[in-house]
Amino acid sequence: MNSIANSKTSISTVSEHTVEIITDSGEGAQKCAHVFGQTCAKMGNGVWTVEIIPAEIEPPAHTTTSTSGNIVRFGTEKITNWGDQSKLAVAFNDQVCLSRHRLDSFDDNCIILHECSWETHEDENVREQYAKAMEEMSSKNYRLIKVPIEEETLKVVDNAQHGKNMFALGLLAEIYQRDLSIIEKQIAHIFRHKPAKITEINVELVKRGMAWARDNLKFQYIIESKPVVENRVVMTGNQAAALGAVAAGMELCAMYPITPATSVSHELAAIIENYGGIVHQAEDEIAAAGVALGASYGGKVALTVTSGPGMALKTEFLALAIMSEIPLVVLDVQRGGPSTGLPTKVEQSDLLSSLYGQPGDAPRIVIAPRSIEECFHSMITARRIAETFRCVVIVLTDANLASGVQQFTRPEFDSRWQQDPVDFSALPEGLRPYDWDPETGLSRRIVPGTPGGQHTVTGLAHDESSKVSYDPESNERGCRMRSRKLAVLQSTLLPPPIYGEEKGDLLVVGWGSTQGAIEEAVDRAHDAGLSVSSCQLTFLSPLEPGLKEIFSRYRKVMTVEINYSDTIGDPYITEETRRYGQLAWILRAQTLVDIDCWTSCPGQPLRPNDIYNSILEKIK
Amino acid sequence: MNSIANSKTSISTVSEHTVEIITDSGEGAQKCAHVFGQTCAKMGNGVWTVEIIPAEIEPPAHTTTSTSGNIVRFGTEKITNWGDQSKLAVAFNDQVCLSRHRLDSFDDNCIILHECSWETHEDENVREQYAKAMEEMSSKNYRLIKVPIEEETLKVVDNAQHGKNMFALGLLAEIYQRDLSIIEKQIAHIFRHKPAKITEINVELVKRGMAWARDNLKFQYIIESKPVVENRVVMTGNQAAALGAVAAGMELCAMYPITPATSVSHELAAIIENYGGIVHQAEDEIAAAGVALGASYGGKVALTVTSGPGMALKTEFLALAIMSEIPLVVLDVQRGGPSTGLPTKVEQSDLLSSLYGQPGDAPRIVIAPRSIEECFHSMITARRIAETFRCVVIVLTDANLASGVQQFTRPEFDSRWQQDPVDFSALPEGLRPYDWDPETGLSRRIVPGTPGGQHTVTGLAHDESSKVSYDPESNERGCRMRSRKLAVLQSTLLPPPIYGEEKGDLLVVGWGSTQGAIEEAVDRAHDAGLSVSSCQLTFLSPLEPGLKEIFSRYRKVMTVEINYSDTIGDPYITEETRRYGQLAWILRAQTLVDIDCWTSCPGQPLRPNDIYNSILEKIK
Amino acid sequence: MNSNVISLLNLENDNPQCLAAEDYQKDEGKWCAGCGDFGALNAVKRLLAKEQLKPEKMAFVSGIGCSSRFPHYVNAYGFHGIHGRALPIATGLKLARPELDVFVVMGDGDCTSIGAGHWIHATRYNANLTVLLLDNNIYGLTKNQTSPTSPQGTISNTSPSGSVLPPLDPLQATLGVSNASFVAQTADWVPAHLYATLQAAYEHRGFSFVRILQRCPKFTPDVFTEQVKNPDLTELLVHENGVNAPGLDKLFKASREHDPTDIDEARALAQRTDLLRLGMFFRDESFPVYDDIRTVSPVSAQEKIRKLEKEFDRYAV
Amino acid sequence: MNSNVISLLNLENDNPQCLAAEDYQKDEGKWCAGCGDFGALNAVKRLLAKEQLKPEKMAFVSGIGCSSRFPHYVNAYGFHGIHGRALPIATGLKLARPELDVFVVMGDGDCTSIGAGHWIHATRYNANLTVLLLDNNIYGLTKNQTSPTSPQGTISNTSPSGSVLPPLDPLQATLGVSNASFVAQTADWVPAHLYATLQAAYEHRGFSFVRILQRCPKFTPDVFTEQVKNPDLTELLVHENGVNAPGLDKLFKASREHDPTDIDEARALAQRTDLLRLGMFFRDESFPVYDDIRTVSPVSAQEKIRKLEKEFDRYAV
Ligand SMILES: Cc1ncc(C[n+]2csc(CCOP(=O)(O)OP(=O)(O)O)c2C)c(N)n1
Ligand SMILES: Cc1ncc(C[n+]2csc(CCOP(=O)(O)OP(=O)(O)O)c2C)c(N)n1
Ligand code: SF4
Ligand code: SF4
Ligand SMILES: [Mg+2]
Ligand SMILES: [Mg+2]
Repeated sequence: MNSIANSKTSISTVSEHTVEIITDSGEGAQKCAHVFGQTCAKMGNGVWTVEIIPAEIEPPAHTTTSTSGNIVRFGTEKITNWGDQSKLAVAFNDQVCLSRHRLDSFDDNCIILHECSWETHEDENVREQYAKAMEEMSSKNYRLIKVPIEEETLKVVDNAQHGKNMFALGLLAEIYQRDLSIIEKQIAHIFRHKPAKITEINVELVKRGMAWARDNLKFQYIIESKPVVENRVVMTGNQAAALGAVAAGMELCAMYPITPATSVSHELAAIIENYGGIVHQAEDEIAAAGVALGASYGGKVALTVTSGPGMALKTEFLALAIMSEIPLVVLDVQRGGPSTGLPTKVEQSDLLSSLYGQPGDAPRIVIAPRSIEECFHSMITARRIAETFRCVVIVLTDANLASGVQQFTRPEFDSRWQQDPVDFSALPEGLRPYDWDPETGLSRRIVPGTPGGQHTVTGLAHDESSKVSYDPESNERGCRMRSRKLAVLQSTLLPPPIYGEEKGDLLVVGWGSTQGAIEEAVDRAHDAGLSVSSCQLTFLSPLEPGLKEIFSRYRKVMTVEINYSDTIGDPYITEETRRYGQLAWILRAQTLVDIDCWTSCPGQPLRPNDIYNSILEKIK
Repeated sequence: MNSIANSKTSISTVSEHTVEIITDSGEGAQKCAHVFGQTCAKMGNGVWTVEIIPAEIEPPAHTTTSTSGNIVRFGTEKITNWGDQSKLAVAFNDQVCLSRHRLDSFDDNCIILHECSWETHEDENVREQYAKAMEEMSSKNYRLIKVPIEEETLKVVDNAQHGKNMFALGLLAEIYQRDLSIIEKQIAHIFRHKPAKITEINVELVKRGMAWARDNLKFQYIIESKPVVENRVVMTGNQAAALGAVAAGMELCAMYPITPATSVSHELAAIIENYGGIVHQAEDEIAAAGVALGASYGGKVALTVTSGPGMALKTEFLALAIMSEIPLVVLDVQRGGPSTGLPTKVEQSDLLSSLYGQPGDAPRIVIAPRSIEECFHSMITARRIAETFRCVVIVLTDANLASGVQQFTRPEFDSRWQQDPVDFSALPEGLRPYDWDPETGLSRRIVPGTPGGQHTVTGLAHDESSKVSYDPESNERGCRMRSRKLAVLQSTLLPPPIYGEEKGDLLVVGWGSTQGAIEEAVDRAHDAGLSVSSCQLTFLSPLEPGLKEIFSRYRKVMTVEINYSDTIGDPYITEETRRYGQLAWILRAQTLVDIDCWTSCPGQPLRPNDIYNSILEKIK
Repeated sequence: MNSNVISLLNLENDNPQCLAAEDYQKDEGKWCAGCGDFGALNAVKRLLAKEQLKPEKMAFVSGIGCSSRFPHYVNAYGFHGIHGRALPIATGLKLARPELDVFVVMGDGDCTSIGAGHWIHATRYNANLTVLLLDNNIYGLTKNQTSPTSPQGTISNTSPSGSVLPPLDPLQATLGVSNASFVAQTADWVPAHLYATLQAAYEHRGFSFVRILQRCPKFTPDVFTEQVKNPDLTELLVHENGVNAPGLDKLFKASREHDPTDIDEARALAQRTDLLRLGMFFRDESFPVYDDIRTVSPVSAQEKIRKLEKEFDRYAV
Repeated sequence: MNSNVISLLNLENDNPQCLAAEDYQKDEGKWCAGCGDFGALNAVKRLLAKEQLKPEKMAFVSGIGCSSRFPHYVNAYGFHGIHGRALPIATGLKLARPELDVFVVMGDGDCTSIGAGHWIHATRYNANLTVLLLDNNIYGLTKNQTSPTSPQGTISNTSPSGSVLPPLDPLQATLGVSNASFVAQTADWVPAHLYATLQAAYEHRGFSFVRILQRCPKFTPDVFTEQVKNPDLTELLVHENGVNAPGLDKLFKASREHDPTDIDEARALAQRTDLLRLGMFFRDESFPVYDDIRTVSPVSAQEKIRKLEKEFDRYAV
């Protein structure tokens, strides 16, 4: 690290920091944060980036609803979640700043670099609004530093709107001593399709930001980085899932646009044709499921990608896939519900519907990647399970993983990840389309094109030959065989690993994207001398084995989930009437252990500190 | 009772009998059974009738797939289910008879009156088929009696196809000494729109059947009846539900045809316009839900009626109703699943999807009538709850209740059952569309037309004013208030009544339509000296209170359900991997009691005897 | 509601008891600057003021999309529904409350893609609804995906190398449905025509389907630029029973007499792509209106019970 | 499969290696006696024999309904899907396996009611599918409910006092969709025409939509009786590029030259209700075929990995 701070500057070494860039929608915060995050990553820091997205396409500017931006958390070690409050913020106006303040996003001692021109704006209302915001924020110890962002930017460009973000980047680069050559490369890459001049101007702005900070700010932070020993990549969970689908050999993704899942298909649309595949944008989510199912029936294990309301629409088709035992992979990028709910925000409340959404008994596999890296690998696992077990595999990610950015070990590709070519060789004498192995329920799939294999698949109750049959024995056999596959899959799984001690006072159980935050909270509890461990589930249906035995080793067990549960002590809420977190409810049924839960559905990822506090509360 | 049996006839008095009329599809078994059942009911017997429906519209005649018919169980006391095997059958050919034999439908000593002409049919294949059927059935002690049904019928009409059923009715009338004058009235009623001649011919055929039986059969059964002290009606569950909807003041039923729910709307279509209402046949189940929701939003609590695959399609709209707190009543007449499954057959496997089908946290009310009588009353309850709690109420009946026929006490209508007229009076100052009472989550519904109440309902997260709001506090408040309503409703419920002793060795827990069969099995167990009780749940969400305490009074608890569960001891199935019956699963999560289950999904109602055997097994 | 403020611009209202166009505004429209949805909102508010509709006697029903935010911005009852399903909701509402004026606002994805089945059937039911299709040829809210009405070759996030299908024509598709009783096309950039078309739609008894060509500067800035710039690319359909807005003949040189009862010609005109055609393609007031034919007289609770008793007699044992 | 038995009636096959129409029968059709679905099945079997299609190289996809039982009765791969959703399944299958011949069989409820959205869009995609709409103007399988194509006044279980809407015309609706490339009508009671129409549909590259008027003696015994009895009520559309079946000119007096490339006339003819019209209403072979334009060359696993490595370089830290 090459420190260029001048002598009067106070330099603190910290293990990590969380930074926010907050602007009106359309002011380029994303780009600034993207380059900053990439630069941190390339310098060997752990990084996690989260988007702040406004509710409207183009909300009125300079209001508390217009906030758009990014949070970048970076540190010496691996960073697995967005952390707690921000330590430093760059805000382009008082109102976006205020909105974040109201959401309690800033640390009590947060340094807030904010545009100073509003204070002296010609419009009295604007000045007043500014003054009020400052007053409201004075309840905290924020260190509010005025920066002439616009003024400085205008020295380089005519329209500050398209430049302030790079000036801001310069401020950050100086404060955290980022490597300018890396920044330059990133900027050049972003504008590679534009005239070289654009890159130059942007770099110039960065440098101006750095200069201003050097001249005016009397602090810097050092966040050391570790030597990078392995090849790493950095991307969002949706990018990882899209690349995972390609790596898994999926050659058809049928989808209908829906936030926050759509970008998976954007990524795929951009590249899949190079891999012999296509993205089919269907007329609705029902058709998307149908097209994927038809393609899978034709021998390609296809993917459909959606979020809550789209999952609701696919309900009927999933049952058909399960009944006819046609492999299908469904990626549900969870958002806040119910109904249209919180379209851009994170929640983990599609678990129960993923497990039980279909009328009738419809066993299916549900897995939840726990990190952006697992978003990639889970697509490969999902495709393989779907094909081996002739079943539906639902992959549950969420808006947090979807748009979060993190590094992970670059995968070493394996050609076995790809789907095997369809076997069209003549069938063994007498082989039937559902020749279930009576032990395992498994059977060989017969794909159209196979000579002598003609049969008609149906969603009606059927026998081994796929003939419609309504007799009790056939129906019960079919149910049994479809159910058996789950038990067989479960027998191949290992008990989930425990993070922390193998026994103790409290076990925190999570699933999916909350792993990083939970483990960080557990670390904190451990440091505080508490006997707390955690365990993050990936398989939700079937559940990983050994849970009851694991739970028995702890005095208390609770789940932590981003969904709704009643609070005992609230009016009318008793042990008996309480509605639990979704995983807690399943685990109670499964293990009969009195599993408690701490859940919350703020439309944001959970913060380690909130989890830590819930631990303190429950361990009492 | 006026016995007209001649001297040589053996007359046995029995407390009940189960009779089957089985024919090719289209031979009029339904009419025969209908008149017979009605006559029994009018004579004061308890009656339960079940249809036997072939899988195809018009299956090939004289095969084992063509069986169409009815089972009539009747007795001295109230009859609550279809019972065990049949004691007597009238079969129009050997193949339909064989199909029932293969389904184990006949008692070992069943008397089978069957058409004799097939034995000597001119076609050798027919004779051979007949001989084979007789041989296969000889494994049982059936008393097979040949009857020249066709020959006798042809003495009255030219086309035996339209007459054999009445001759068969005559046979039964004689054997069970039914009151001919009642039969005559019933026949006259059926053919009231036809020329009087038709009634005459049919009565003539009945008389001929009676005469033949008198002359040729040497047995009669006496089934005493109790004096009828109350007004009673007799109908199917779907008729009861349709009338219940009218009695509840529902003025719009939006539906899309689907077996076995459609006949509810047929009943409604025939009468509802006389009650100021309409049936709207929508283009699909999604639109049906939408139209019902739109009408409810407009101030009429509307109904939508469907079955499994239709429920799947309504998934998204139900979430919108829950989120926007627009009352809606959904009747799901359950059939076998998953997917198209067993369209005409009973199953109880939509419980989990009814409870958890929606992505996101979407609390709703689920109730399951336990008898045909309750099919009527549950519609009134459902409408009232939906309106009071501004919520979705799902009523779960099934194919067993739908087409079963039973008497029940004629309801005394109460004008308070009807929906109150919409209150369009000006709103209290400042009243907001979701002015949730923070204790109960209840709020006053503002219906379009109310001056000053203009607001926009939305499926997005919203605040009390129905404004879209994505802040954590609003989202969590909304979730809390919608959830709270369930706890409040639960606080108004009583613990479910126990059938039998208040404590003991085994408690059998059922839900919905299985009540009759379960209680009959419990009676049998009680008679055999076993300490078994049962408890039939109506409220599934929220569950009735006190369950854990109730369960604690029994050594073992098990559910009995018509759905799928794994059997411990089957390959790969352990305590840990077992998938439970749907109610059992919920109760385990709710009470943490180790609840066992005995379930089966044969596409038929459960038989008391099978339940009894499961009791013997579990009580060990 | 500030019913005392009368806009000077609103020529229809010079009576202080009247509601002005602004009085029909609820929240401020939150669309991008230059979004054609603003034009539609303004025309609607003018219409409401012209007709002096009581805010509580109207409902605006929509699906999901930028355009479907519409109900939030109108001082009326509103139902911001789910994607593609505005029409069933509106149909149900109209059946329950035929006395309300019910407007439906949909986007092109909302109506012609996920909502296509409902669109066909709602057209067929011909309930008395005023239906606005805000067609920007793109998915706006979800940020730039191809829609069924996107021109072939559209570069979007889901068709990065250009969309492959010719666009669906919502007019032709609606005209293909038996019972279609009112089909018109207008554009957000011709406010007078837009207003006149909405007026005609509102007056029509039945399902009045208005396709509004709507500019989306954010994602499809180019689709209508030619037509906006050059009025000669547009032909007005005129007829004494059609859409008639004063002054348009000055703006548009091309106009064509088209009798809106001529369904064959309506289809033939919709088929032609030489010019953009604005106006009333088809209207037939003789078709049965669903809420009319399904309206049954109300029955009192007492009367219902009396009838139920008789009904139960049929089932008496 | 009894490929050695050659039906004497099957004139196309006199080569003992060939498959006869009977060889394409799987289970025996289980429809009511006199059901028009038998006629469609027979015509299809004849076509398959004529074309000598390999049973394993074909798939029949259907929804739910009496008509949708079809795949069970054909010696081919079959997919008896869910109600209304045959077209998405077939589209997916065709995308995955363009080399297969894919036939789609739907009922009128299946296609035009619950499946309406898919129908519109599948028409638009124009995948190379041969599509049979078995239109008996009623819901058969669920036992007598009104369908969108039921004539106004139909007495059914859901419209006991007569249905209130004029029927939807599947031809006109399909013709309303841009990209519709083949639209024809035939009837189960004119086997020669039915066969010739299916032949033309099969030969057409693209989405060939054939509406087959289908008798349902069980629930709509009367809807086509007039036309069945009196051939003068039918007009054949003839053209050298249309459907041409030998001998029909003797049966039907009325015939009309109609050029199937003339879309305006096609619509105008579909609009007229004076006579029943059988024949090809429209065909255009020039429209892009979805499975053609979406076909991409296969890439080997090794090659994919090579490309993935490059892809990942973009994300490398
Ligand atoms: C069931 C469902 N699927 C998808 C979405 C996501 N979605 C919201 S709006 C929209 C399309 C918007 O396009 P359009 O209807 O043309 O309206 P515009 O935004 O252009 O006005 C989509 C796909 C959703 N909310 N619900
Ligand atoms: C989602 C769903 N809704 C409803 C049904 C019930 N259903 C089965 S077939 C059918 C309609 C049959 O009519 P049609 O499509 O015209 O075919 P037909 O039987 O007349 O050949 C219906 C409503 C179903 N199986 N699935
Ligand atoms: S994205 Fe397009 S349609 Fe949406 S508000 Fe912006 S300009 Fe309007
Ligand atoms: S009900 Fe009608 S359509 Fe169905 S099989 Fe019978 S005749 Fe054919
Ligand atoms: Mg749009
Ligand atoms: Mg039909």
